[in-house]
Amino acid sequence: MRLFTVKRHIKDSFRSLKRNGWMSVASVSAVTVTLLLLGIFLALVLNVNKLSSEIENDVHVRVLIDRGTTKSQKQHLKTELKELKDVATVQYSSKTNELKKVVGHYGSSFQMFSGDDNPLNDVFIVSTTEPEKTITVTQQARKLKYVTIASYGGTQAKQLFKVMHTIRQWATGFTILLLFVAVFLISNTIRITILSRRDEIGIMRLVGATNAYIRWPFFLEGAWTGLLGSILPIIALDFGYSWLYRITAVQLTSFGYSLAEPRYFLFVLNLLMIIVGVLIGAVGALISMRRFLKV
Amino acid sequence: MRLFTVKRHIKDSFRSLKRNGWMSVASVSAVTVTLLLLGIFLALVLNVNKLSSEIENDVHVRVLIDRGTTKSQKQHLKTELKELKDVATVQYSSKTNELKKVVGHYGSSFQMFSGDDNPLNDVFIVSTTEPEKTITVTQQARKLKYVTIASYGGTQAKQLFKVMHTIRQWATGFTILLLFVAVFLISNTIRITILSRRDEIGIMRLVGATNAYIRWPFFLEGAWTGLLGSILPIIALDFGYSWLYRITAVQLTSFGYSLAEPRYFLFVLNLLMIIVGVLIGAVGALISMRRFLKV
Amino acid sequence: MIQFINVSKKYNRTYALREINLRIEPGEFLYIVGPSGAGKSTLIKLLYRQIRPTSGLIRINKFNLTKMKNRNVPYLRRELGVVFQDFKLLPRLTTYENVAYAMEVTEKRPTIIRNRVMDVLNLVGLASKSRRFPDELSGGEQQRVAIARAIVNRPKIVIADEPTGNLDPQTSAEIINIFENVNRQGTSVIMATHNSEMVNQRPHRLIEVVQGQIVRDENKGAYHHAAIYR
Amino acid sequence: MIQFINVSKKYNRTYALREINLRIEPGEFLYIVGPSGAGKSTLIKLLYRQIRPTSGLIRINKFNLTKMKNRNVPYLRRELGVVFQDFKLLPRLTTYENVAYAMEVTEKRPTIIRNRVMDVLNLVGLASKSRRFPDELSGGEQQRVAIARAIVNRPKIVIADEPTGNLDPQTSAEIINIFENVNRQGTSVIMATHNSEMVNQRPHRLIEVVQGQIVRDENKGAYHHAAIYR
Ligand SMILES: Nc1ncnc2c1ncn2[C@@H]1O[C@H](COP(=O)(O)OP(=O)(O)OP(=O)(O)O)[C@@H](O)[C@H]1O
Ligand SMILES: Nc1ncnc2c1ncn2[C@@H]1O[C@H](COP(=O)(O)OP(=O)(O)OP(=O)(O)O)[C@@H](O)[C@H]1O
Ligand SMILES: [Mg+2]
Ligand SMILES: [Mg+2]
Repeated sequence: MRLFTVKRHIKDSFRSLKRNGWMSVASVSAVTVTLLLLGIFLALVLNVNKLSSEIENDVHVRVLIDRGTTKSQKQHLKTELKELKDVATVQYSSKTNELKKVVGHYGSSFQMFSGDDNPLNDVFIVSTTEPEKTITVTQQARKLKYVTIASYGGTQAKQLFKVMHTIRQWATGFTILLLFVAVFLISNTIRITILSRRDEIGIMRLVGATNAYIRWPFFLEGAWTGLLGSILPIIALDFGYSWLYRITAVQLTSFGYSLAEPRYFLFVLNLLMIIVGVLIGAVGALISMRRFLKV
Repeated sequence: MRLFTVKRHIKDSFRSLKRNGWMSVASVSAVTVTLLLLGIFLALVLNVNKLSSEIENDVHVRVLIDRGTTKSQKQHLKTELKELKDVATVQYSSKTNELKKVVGHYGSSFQMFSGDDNPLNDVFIVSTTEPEKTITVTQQARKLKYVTIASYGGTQAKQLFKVMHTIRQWATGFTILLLFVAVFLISNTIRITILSRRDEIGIMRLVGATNAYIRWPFFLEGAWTGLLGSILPIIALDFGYSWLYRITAVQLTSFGYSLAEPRYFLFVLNLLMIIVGVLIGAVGALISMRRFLKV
Repeated sequence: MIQFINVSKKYNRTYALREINLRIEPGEFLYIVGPSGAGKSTLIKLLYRQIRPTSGLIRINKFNLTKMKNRNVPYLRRELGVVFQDFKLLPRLTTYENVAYAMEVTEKRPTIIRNRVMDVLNLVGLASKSRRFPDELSGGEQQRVAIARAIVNRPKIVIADEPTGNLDPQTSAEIINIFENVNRQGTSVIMATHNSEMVNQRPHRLIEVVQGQIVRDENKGAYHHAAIYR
Repeated sequence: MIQFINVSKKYNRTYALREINLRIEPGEFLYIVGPSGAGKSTLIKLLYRQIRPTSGLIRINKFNLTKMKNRNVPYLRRELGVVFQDFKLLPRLTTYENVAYAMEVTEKRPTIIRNRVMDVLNLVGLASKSRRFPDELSGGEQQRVAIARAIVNRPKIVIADEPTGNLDPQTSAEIINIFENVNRQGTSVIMATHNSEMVNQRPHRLIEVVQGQIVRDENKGAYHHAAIYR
């Protein structure tokens, strides 16, 4: 293709976008709304996924230390625990500290056990690199010296894994659905606009334009439509998310969680929105035209 | 309007729907996909709301009974508790039973306290008519005789309320957003199809048709488009949801929860989808035409 | 009665019509001739109020077109039957339906419509093509559908913009016969045309428009262009 | 050279053309006349392969239209310049752009296009209206844009379907002059027309189509219809 033909196609596509007036506005705004929905939903789903992983990661192995274990023995145990496969961190919690937690959960009737009456053990709280590894780590920890017992919450933790797994499955399923819906709605809009221009395409064929020549401007116009349609939702999402990130930071941190850090997260999301918009706009145009290029 | 004119409008609207061929298919399928998304999402949100309420309802007031209270005294306390405002149910849990729960949560180091060593109290577990009432009920219970202490989980319960509240807020916000998106996308599709028929409307005006006369068939055609577009998503949702309800019944019941019962729930959802489809289809057509009825 | 008083029509910066004064009595037969782009169609579009004049006054019977509200325009148009230069058939309606539509909008009874539509289709020789869509008709056939639609309501005024441009002389003669019959029953006929043969052999009042102005208004005027094809 | 061998075209159940045999040599000037609905446009649509014949063979120069693949059709059409009966202008392009488009598709250089387009617009008298959109032009002006587009590529064959239907005699004469000039430079011209005056005063080879069949093929044929308007 000659350079001036390339220029012509680009010029033609802009001209057509401009002169189609309300039709262009309508299809750009359809893309806008669809991508806005997709963007907000993706941001939500990705954070739900992140949060559910973090919640899973809150499942720890509790290693009860034999009563009467000395400080250096504890240190030794800690090192051993750290050297186990899949162990991420090991934290110490004294029995006094543990009693406080019990009182927090079960009321002050336990207050009487303070000091030497405290029936609880000192504890190492071991977190694993992956939530699913807690089980094997627990089994390995049980075999170590100075360990009374090691547990990870048993059925409760298993249920939590299950719930979180279900949530993520649903979120993923819904994301795929929404992606399909977005693709369909955008390409369907493009299809209607091209359907309404079939006479035009027919005339182009009649005056000797090849199919390739006709296709290019429509292809580009579809791409611009997608591109223009992704501007507003990207701006809205970027500002909205950054704002949300800021105002929820304090609250969520108090739970020990946080939303995905905006910078990289938004970059990926924006890229995805542009790609969906431009690709579906352009390819949708090509596919919709096929039928009218036969005469 | 004469009867034969009414018939004419109806006939014209069907004829136009048929003869617009692919354009009709495209707009009906846009409605279909939009309503499918809306339906699935509404089903999800309504169930999330239901579940979150049920989880909130799991917050109870724990009334610790003084050690050494006799059976008949306990019976008296139970009656008193039941008579408190906003109390729904009162359940008894012996200290042996309570200890089992503690062992379940905190490991077997508590096993040694079985029998008379058990440091725990017998407990009445009081559930309130509304989760928010737990606080006042707790305060009232504290004043009763034989009550060591009454508590509702304090900050923990408050946090749960907050989390559930946040989830419901988000779900509601997202529902409203999706409703707007659905309305916009459907009316936008209708707008594009009408935009592509502006010449037709112009000719109708030129041969002496009044605006009202022109509007009716377009209005009806919009309504049929919405109606046709709601058939598939309704079928899909009804079957899909009933199926989901059946397969999740066992699993969820084990947690003590359940999805909304399909019969009434689906009826409301279906009605909503039809209303959105038909109303937006018909009204969207009217609004989109306005501009072309001026010459 | 149709009356134009000092009517001008400007598109952007150029005048399509300039200070037109014209009076057409009920029952008249009027040719409008003039070169391409002279303003004939503009004058006709003003008559059925597709466009409004830039200045001046237009009256048709009881209607004052300059002051008329948009919502009353349909009632004006029902007194007119118009053959548009580009036909303006509804593409998704058949021949029959296109003609019937113009009657349906006036809320006539179905049986009356059925008979009358088949009558006019017979008149223009298209009864056998009543179920065809416009894009399944030849150019001349489309033009005749447009003519049938213009006369189907027995309007008080028939306005035809180049109604024989796509018709052979034989068919054109049949069409002018139809218009003259309609005219004999008291309907005014206003026809913009380039068909010099027709104008010369069936003389009627003729106005010639050149560059937006009426340069000639003769009672049995002829189309002057003496053998320009030489 | 154009050749039709036993060509028939059937729409649904009715024949629009029946067993047509025709041979047109390079450089010929051919009128096609006949009543409305006779099959003239059908014959022309077959030439630029908007439609395919039901049976028979059509050849144009090196192209066999009956066997031709869809993707080669544009190259046939570039050797033809066609004036469509309904103009077929692109509604969202200006006069200039409509004419230029036919050149752009052949990937000519911008400077060449600019000069040539303005030349042909001058030729048809529309240079001053080059920035108008089709719906801002009169019927005759639109028709002249279509004519300009048909000749802009200096095609080997010019095909015109009723190219003077919306033109006054003066402008029609200018247009036939253009076609004759083009023809003198070796281009074949095929013109379907109802303009009897033109056919009779500028005689060329003439074929008459009636009910889908060629009933007459004369070298300097005249349009017979002797004063039918009487
Ligand atoms: N919408 C418009 N915008 C700008 N100019 C216009 C518009 N419509 C018509 N014109 C111009 O007004 C002039 C008169 O147009 P009109 O259609 O009345 O001509 P006409 O006499 O009907 O010609 P023809 O015989 O070719 O149909 C022409 O020069 C035309 O270019
Ligand atoms: N797509 C179609 N489907 C069915 N019939 C058609 C179709 N196109 C044309 N015809 C019929 O074929 C016949 C020939 O049509 P054609 O357009 O060739 O006539 P024509 O000679 O050009 O007439 P005119 O002078 O009115 O333009 C007509 O009777 C017409 O009704
Ligand atoms: Mg005109
Ligand atoms: Mg024809």
